[in-house]
Amino acid sequence: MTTSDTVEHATRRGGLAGAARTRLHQLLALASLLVIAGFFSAASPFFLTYGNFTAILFSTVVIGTLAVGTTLVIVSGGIDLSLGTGMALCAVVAGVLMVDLGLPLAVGVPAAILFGGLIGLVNGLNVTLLGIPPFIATLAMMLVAGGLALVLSNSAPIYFTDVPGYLDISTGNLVPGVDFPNAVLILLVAAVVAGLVLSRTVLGRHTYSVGSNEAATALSGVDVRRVKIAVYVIAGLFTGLAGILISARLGSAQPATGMGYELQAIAAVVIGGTSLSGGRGSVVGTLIGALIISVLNNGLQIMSIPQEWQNVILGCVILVAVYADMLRRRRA
Amino acid sequence: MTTSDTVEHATRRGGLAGAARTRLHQLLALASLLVIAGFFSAASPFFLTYGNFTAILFSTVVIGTLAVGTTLVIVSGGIDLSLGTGMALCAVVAGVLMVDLGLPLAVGVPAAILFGGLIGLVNGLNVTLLGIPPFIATLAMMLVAGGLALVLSNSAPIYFTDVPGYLDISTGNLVPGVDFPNAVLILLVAAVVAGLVLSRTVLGRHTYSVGSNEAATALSGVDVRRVKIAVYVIAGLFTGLAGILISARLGSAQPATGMGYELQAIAAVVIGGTSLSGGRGSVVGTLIGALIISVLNNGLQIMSIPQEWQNVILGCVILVAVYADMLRRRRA
Amino acid sequence: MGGTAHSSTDLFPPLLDVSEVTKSFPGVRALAGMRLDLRHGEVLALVGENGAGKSTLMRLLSGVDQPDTGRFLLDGREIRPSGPGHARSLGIGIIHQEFALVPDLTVAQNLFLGREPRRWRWFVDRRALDRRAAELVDELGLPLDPDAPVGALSVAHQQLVEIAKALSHRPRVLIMDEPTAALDADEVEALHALIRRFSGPNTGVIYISHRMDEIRRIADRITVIRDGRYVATRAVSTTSTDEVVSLMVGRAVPTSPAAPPARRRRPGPVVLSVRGLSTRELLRDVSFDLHRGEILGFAGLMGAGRTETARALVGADPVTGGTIAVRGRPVRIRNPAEAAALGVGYLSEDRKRLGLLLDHDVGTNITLSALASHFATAGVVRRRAARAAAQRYVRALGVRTPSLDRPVQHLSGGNQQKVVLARWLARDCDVLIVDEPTRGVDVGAKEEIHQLLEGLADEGTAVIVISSELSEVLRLADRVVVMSEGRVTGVLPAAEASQEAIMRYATLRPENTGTPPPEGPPANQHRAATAPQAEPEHGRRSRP
Amino acid sequence: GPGWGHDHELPHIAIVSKGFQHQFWQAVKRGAEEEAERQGAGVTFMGPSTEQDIEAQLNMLTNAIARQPDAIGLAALDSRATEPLLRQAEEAGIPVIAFDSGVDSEIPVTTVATDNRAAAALAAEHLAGLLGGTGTVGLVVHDQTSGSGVDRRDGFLDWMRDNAPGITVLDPRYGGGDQLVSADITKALLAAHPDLDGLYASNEGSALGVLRGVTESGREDLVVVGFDSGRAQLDAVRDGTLAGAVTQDPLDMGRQLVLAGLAAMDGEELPASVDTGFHWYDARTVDAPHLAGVLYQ
Ligand SMILES: Nc1ncnc2c1ncn2[C@@H]1O[C@H](COP(=O)(O)OP(=O)(O)OP(=O)(O)O)[C@@H](O)[C@H]1O
Ligand SMILES: Nc1ncnc2c1ncn2[C@@H]1O[C@H](COP(=O)(O)OP(=O)(O)OP(=O)(O)O)[C@@H](O)[C@H]1O
Ligand SMILES: [Mg+2]
Ligand SMILES: [Mg+2]
Repeated sequence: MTTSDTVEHATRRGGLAGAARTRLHQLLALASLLVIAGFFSAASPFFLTYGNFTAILFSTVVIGTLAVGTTLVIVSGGIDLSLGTGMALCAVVAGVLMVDLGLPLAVGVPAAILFGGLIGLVNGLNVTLLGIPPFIATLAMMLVAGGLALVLSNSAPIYFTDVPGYLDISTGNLVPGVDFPNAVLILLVAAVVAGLVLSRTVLGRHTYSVGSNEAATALSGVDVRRVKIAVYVIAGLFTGLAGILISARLGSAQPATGMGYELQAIAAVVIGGTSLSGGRGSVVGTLIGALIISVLNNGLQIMSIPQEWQNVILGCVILVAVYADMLRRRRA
Repeated sequence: MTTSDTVEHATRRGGLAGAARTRLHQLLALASLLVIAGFFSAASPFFLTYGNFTAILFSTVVIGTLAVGTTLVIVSGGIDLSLGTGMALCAVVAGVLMVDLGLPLAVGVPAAILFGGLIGLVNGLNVTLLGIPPFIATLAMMLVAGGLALVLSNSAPIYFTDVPGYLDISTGNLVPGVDFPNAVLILLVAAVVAGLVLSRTVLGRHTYSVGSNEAATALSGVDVRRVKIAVYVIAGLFTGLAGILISARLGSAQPATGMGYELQAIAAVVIGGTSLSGGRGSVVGTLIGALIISVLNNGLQIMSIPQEWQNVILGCVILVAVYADMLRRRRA
Repeated sequence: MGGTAHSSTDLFPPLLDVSEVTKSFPGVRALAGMRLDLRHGEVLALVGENGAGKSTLMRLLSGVDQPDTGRFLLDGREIRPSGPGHARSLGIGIIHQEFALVPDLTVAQNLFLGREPRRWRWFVDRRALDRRAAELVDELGLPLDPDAPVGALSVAHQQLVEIAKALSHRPRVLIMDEPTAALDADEVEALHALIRRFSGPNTGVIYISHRMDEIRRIADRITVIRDGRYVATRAVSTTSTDEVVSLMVGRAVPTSPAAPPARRRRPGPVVLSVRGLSTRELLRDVSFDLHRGEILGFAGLMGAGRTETARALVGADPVTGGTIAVRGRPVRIRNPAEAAALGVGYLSEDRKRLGLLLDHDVGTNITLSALASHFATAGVVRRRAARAAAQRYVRALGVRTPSLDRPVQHLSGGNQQKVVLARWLARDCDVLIVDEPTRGVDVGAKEEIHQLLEGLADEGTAVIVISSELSEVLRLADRVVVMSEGRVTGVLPAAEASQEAIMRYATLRPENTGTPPPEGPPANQHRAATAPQAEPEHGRRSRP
Repeated sequence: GPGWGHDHELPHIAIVSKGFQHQFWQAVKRGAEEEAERQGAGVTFMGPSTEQDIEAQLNMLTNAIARQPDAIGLAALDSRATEPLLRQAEEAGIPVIAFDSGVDSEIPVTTVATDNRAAAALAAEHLAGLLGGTGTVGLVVHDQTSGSGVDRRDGFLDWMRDNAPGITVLDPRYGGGDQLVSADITKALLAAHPDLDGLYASNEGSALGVLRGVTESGREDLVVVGFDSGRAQLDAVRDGTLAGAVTQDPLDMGRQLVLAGLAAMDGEELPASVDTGFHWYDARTVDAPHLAGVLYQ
């Protein structure tokens, strides 16, 4: 559309109230998701099976967890590049605590998640106290965390084979016999929590506000610093959780795995309709965004499209999906 | 600093004029660069040698070229994630044209660079006509270009061994005998051009305006769409140039080399003092930012710091460097 | 002066006593020993030229900035507002001159931002929030939908939200920094009614405005500030507008006669003719003609669609119907760039959101529109020429700035307004549409701007003045287009234009009335005849 | 610790590898450091984080030369790209020892390497044997462009094409050596080809990923052969989920590299190439003494 619409949008978009707007937009994203899934179901008999269904959900878990956590950061107008390596570091920390130090599950898991929160805290302080742009602050953290993961693990994976019950965190089934991995349940629960924080709490409200107009929010007497620190800490906690989930699935903490995950997570958030300039977005949208990505990956694999073509198609579909959304959103 | 200072800072910084401010800030970034270089010179006898000096410059060329090109995009408030894989694709295209089709240098090189411009054009149209957020539009392009690079090259490197003079583009020396790689000269020339465009031309001024307040710029009778398309095309042309430079250095077009370069390039831009929210920045700053990164990499390796520690230190130094800048900038 | 004001007050300390306040910004001394005292139950008007330091003082009182020196006494007790929240808890409420609203939040959410009613400590009690927002809006009788996102409201509506926000926590000292700048006559009346209702024996209002008539109506006393210094305090009853103005500017200046006969201008052929312009939202079949060298006023109540008309005209908003002819040639304008290329410029009513490049310097802001057409050869900026021109306009419009290189965000509101105006003067269009051109501009500067617009018209530029200040419209316009609910309900020649006549058309419910054909004798017969030969002569300047 | 600006007295070998994070390279590093310790020499070891970072490797090699070591060990990601730098090293009088994969250049005084293709062929041979020469097999390869990825893929494909007419080979999938990605690819592969009988994974990360995918989709009947060792793969071989794997001998590679380096700086005559070999191991042989030194944890 012409730039004049950019002008116009700033104001017209208002036609709908924030909440309602977001809700609507989720439906639209959902529509894209269903269209894509529908296509694959038609194209391959193997796509629409319960086994593959859980496979897709399972493959969404790690990116999904990271994406949900970072949604708050992005809504507040920030960004977090330290998700990927931060996750690896948390996984390694979990390994050090439970394998090397032999701490019990009940201690090690919370500790590793809290460690993620610590990473987030450092990011938050760098952004607020030192006033370093989020991109740089978290880029630096990305490098530091990646390095520390290697240092703490002597660049070798740490295996959880001897930590009873650890693997079940991801791969076990709550209802024995019913093949539905716990990791998926955990993601859903975590997403619900994040969703409530963002949509129902004062913190969430202020997160939108800061992302939309930081100065005005400050003038209204909101402690913007506190809000920002909080969202980075939350993102950090989710990073920690992701570290637990991935290492529990792989059965080991892989110090070198994680780089690059941050971009996928951010992509999921943006595809889910959260604006990188802040002030708008939702956790549900993010989940849908993450699902769109993994459905595409899975479907293309199943149709055994030559892999070099898969990225090409993935890219085009993302474009189309987002564009379709925008069109419908404008109609709305 | 309380958030009322966010208001404060906005104003403090105002103490200095826009242009003067940027110029000053470049000096500050330069200071960080010198401090770091000074440290390494003291720490290792091998750092401050002509050979190593050119080595550092040489290792800056590719990231530097990408960063300079994308500076305009970022100043205009956009972002370009397709730099890395776009570069790979352009390199492959160069290979296809000159090796497979046997076209002469004089045709192949410009063609490959123009192809980069084409990638940029597509990005620009997606952002303006379709109104897709730059992050997504270029993320999609990143995937598409990466895939196409593999497709066009059958996932195998294309060697330029039989293209006379191609390697000299990067590794040759303009002044025979004097060991100063052409690639560095090319980067400098390209940077000067980009710098002039940004600081002296109408397009450049409008780029700043769009980045600062798009709606206001549009209402002031500036064709914002044109400006945006132009900056993406320019970034694309630099992507093409980078593709030439890297393939001429490696002696081959590596279809898979490029992913990840975009983040480094963006980092260089931001470390150079260009704000990701647009409206402020400079090419000189970007060059310095790129140099800071490669000096760090080089110095740490020369001191043979264990590799897992190198990233940790790199991260911390970036933090400190940027923070120091901000302090000095506030003083100013 | 103020001293006597002090001693003359009763034994009780004043509600608010401000003394010896200084505040400096790099390069500027915004306040130098400023003082004032606000008595219980009074409305104190604070007046001064643009850049005098009014807003700065209020930012100190409301805790946004901290003073370099100075003392605030509330009921004799010293207060040091450390932040906006703190000031609020001390009982100081403020309506900032530049909005402090969050566009992506709804009206209700904005009203209670930072003090949301809570449930279980962490959660927003949305039911309570909605209820209290609704109550507040009703109680104040404001035409606001609590669920509408603020970003979609017109400037005027946003101003109402600010007012509601400030009143909502029952402050003892209510600061209003140019609250009526965006309001039309009725709105101002409504606001004043609110203020009277608000003020009781234990409260006080500091009222900043550049509109003397208003001040005379609402205020009890007037404190004058000049160059950051206290000048004098007068009781409204015992002073005259002329005295106040001369105190403001430091010399005697006769305020201009209400409406000098603009008839002397001899409007030429039709430059712009609009027929049946409609938009999806609001506009229905808007038609009018604009003549060379004419000033066409647009009057109407808030939300009447004047801004929308302008935006649709220059292609900022999509139109759903209608034709536009420039110099007799039918044109399709898809965006403001094309409008500018045709010599049609639009100066937005919302200088902050849709006008200024806040973080850029004065020079850049002034030359933005004309850069390509006037200050560049082969796409390369002629920097000296641009700078010189910018310097010229700064002098011509008397923009108060230490230098061209100062970021506009640090200029006072009025001076910012002059900067955006200068931007279009530099582009010298055939048709210039100015939306609320003197919003937040002091009397002196306002007069300058008025003369400037008249000068433009005399030189042959066709000017459209959208204003919510009837006096302004009456002062400037050769003809007045009155709009109501997105339709043109009347076009009055200056002779017939009066407050009453305009209000009558402005409050007309357009449903039954068709749009009256554009009047103004020269219009119809001239258009066909004169447009052709008029065309080249007008085309000259604006061809890029 | 070792590396923090090493001791300038000792003879110093700068090793530029293809990577440093993977277990394989860590094992090479360990082998080299142990041998250096024994011989009273110093080594520094660095490598790019992925096998695509050819430019990064060139920069590392440049920096290594700048430090004027007594010898350089190089595992070139793209041998032709390194040619100019090798010449620089030669001019500087620094002997270069190629390792892991050959460098087609006359400059390296010797090459300490194993044949990836032959190793992959051995894996194919065993897989074919385990399947009785019939069935459908798939590949999950760690990389589609790097030398090791291509050789380990093509070695497998070529052997199957030439020697196992009864076996259908699906086109390769690429998981970037990332366990998670490889696992999800495997599950998709299994969903699309329920008839699949065997899988081949081209490095440690891929192998572990494949095993994950197989277990998660409950197809323990599948015959999986892997590549490289590492504790997880050894355990998998022991409990039978992994039928077997081909491993190279990175520890020995590191040792030989150092020995060759020391010999080279003393100007000794060296054989054109030193083969560090590769070995097949399965549940039967995994704990056999002759492999004890080969299989790294
Ligand atoms: N944050 C700031 N940084 C630098 N200078 C400032 C800042 N805020 C205000 N100033 C300067 O202080 C002076 C007073 O500004 P202020 O906004 O108080 O004027 P004002 O009386 O409100 O004018 P107006 O009637 O136009 O609003 C002006 O010269 C302005 O440029
Ligand atoms: N800048 C704007 N951008 C988009 N829509 C606007 C803008 N300003 C107003 N609107 C919408 O158009 C409606 C008509 O308001 P508009 O501003 O055009 O009326 P107006 O006659 O100019 O009165 P005022 O300008 O005083 O609000 C407003 O109610 C608002 O919803
Ligand atoms: Mg003011
Ligand atoms: Mg208006």
